[in-house]
Amino acid sequence: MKKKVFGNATDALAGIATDGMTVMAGGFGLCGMPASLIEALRDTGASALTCVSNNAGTDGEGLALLLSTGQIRKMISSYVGDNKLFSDLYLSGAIELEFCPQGTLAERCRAGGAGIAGFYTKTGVGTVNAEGKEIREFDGVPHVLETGIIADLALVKAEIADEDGNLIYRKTARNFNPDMAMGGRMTVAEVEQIVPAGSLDPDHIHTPGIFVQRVVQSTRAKRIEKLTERSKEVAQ
Amino acid sequence: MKKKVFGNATDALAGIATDGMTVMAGGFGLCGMPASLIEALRDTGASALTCVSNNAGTDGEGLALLLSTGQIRKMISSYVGDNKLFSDLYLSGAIELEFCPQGTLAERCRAGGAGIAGFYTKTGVGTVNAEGKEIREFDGVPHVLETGIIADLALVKAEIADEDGNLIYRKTARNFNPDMAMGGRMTVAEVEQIVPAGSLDPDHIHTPGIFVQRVVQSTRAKRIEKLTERSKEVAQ
Amino acid sequence: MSWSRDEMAAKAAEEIEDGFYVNLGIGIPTLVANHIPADRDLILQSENGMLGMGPFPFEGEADPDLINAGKQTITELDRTSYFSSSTSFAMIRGGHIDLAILGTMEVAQNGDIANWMIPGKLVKGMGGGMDLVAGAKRVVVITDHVTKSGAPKLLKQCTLPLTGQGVVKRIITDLGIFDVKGEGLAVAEIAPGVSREQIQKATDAALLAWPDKELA
Amino acid sequence: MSWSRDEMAAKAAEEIEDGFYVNLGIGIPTLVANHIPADRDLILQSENGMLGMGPFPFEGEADPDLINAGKQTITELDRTSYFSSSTSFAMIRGGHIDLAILGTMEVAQNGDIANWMIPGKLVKGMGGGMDLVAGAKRVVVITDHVTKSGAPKLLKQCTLPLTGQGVVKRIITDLGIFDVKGEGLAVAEIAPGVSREQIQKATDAALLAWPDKELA
Repeated sequence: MKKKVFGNATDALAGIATDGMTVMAGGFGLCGMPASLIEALRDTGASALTCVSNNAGTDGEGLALLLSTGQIRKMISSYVGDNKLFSDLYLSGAIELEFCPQGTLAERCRAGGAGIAGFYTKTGVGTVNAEGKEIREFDGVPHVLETGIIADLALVKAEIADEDGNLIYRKTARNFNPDMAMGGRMTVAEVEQIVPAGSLDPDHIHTPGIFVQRVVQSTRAKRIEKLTERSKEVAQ
Repeated sequence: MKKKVFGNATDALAGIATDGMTVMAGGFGLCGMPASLIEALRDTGASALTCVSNNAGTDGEGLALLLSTGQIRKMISSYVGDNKLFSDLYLSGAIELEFCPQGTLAERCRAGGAGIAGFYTKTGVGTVNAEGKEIREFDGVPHVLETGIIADLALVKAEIADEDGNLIYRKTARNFNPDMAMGGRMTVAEVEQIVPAGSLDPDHIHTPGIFVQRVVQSTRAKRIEKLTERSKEVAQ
Repeated sequence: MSWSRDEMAAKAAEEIEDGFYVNLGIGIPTLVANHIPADRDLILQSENGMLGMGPFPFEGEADPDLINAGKQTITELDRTSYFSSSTSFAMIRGGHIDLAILGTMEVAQNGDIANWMIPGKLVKGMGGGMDLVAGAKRVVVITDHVTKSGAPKLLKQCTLPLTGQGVVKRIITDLGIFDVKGEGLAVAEIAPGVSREQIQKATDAALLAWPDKELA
Repeated sequence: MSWSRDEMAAKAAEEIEDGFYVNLGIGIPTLVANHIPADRDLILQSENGMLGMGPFPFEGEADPDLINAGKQTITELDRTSYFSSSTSFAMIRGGHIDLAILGTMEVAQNGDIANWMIPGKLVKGMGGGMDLVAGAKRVVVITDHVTKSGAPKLLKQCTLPLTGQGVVKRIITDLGIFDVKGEGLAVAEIAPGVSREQIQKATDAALLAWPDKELA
């Protein structure tokens, strides 16, 4: 069997990072974000990237690594707050930004991976997001045409992978990762744990291995973006 | 909490079966087919139904129950072989048939449930399936516009449900069931086992309870359509 | 005397029927969860991929893999399920969410809502807002009746870029409750001690009807 | 002498590269799985919702929840995963299946394929055939070179309703291997003992090129 498991993130990206390519990166903020792979992508030096990701990283974390080196030419995101570096780059004109509603973004990634070239949604009708796009009525209700996105490279984060690239996610760290695993022509998964083939219950697999070309052990610890807790004393 | 679990299939369909409605029925042949609910739907007497299902049942099983009573006006299916009753009805003009490629059918059910009114696919371009439908090029490749289907009632089969309607399927009995659970305005699930809320690992749930309005215990045994085996002696 | 934020949230909580699947926006809407009547049960959706959202974790028990749409750490319940972003928005866009309760910058008498950007100011993005207002079965807005500088937020027409067109059904403010009627708003309830004149002065939108019974 | 069905299947098996995800149609294509070279590994997809399809079950071990796209009982392997129909066809339509090997009634020199209906005869349906031919990265057809009545199946133009347009890349018959070149077929290989004349007589499609080396 063709080996999918790579020794480290640098090897996992060897030969597949090129200037000008489109890269999807999973995660909702820092949750379920492929931090080791983003770091390795920075180290490839690939530039003029179009990055498809719900967020643009936080200061010093995630895609901010690629923003600080100027490797990103364009972002396609639903929310880029929480990130001063991005703001500065955007306001100075150093980076292009395409806003995309969060659900439309997820659906566009899935659609690209599913061979759906375009789809009609009510989301964004009558807003700037529909400007320049076709509007068509279905049952009298206007819908806007959105297109599927296919990425040259998708970087995703999962909890467990087996040697065949089957993935299982954990809790809300799943988010965009299954959709982007589908949307990438080449998908590389970073995981907490790699297990032998046959270790996973085939009914529990979230992303079948056909969508995953390479797998690597994560080396960066999970981080919490906004720690919000309640006191045990108050609650009891 | 609003109770989703019903005592039997008849009660589970009480008040929601009406003449002329569109009904989705999960299953691939007899595998993962909601047999108890189809039987109960027959007993409601609801007529002039449009049935969306990959197949039309086999002789005496599944939707054939509704065919034999003349309750189905139209089928939307990808494959209606293996069913002499359907052939007879179709050839006599007693029933209308809309063929839909299997993948397009699954996607149309999911799309209806996901608020996607239409989508473009390469499947069927240049065939009778594209006749009368819009063709549009994306990156120079012609695609055909297909529409989402929303059913008044979706009947699905799962292995396990919890009291909140969260569903887990088993092996290839999953097939169209998750897509149709989404596509129904009212979805009723028939299951082998009903467990208390909190019994299921939230990462293992295939269909979240939001897509399932009613749940009932299955009372018909799983059946094998084409038993195909090999001899242990020959293999060893 | 007008309604406090908690009183506004309690009014919004009355919208919730037993068994409703509900998405709550950030800000005042998050308070709604504290005011659910005891005889009703609701399931909170978090659009980053969770149904059955629980409260914040106890100190020291936060899980980096378990956050809400505001990126705050939260907990799961015995009814929780997790799913992908595309499935989450399939729920939203497909009309499976019974109710979305959101804050806003502006709302118009025809149900238009503008709550994601102010031209000239730094834009953070619409997140899932456009999907929610377009997809939820019912969209209710909770907002202060006027801006910090005293300008009306309930308008004839939105001035800011829209999040959605004709999507809001009801508006709950510190001064009252307003139903969108296309050509204007019908006042469904007035907060105690608030006068018609006070509402009229603070509202740009046309007011078409007043409640039969006014609390005073 | 021409190729047997098993020899045709063995020729098709040479198409398979290590690690390929492959969908095999019913009929001769199912034989391909028996001829995979030992140094190569393939993962079989069954479009009803399974990757990593195993052999038929032993007597008495069939599971009603575990069938292939032909509705036959099968088994799982240690690499198996299950998924919904929409996800299964996302794989197919999205170009994630490396190779589909299918039977056919007719195939044309431009890659058109017709294998789902004969007008006037009872139509069973296209099943997943239209999705497979439109979506798989490479579509290879295995078929007898002529019909039972001796009519050519490799045509200038299909006469039956199409399953897909311009989708077939290679055709493997009992007489040889043919590559679709748009304006005609290039003969890539001739079965042992088969003459050019025999192929020409049995073929309606234009034959543009012949192999440098012919097996005799």
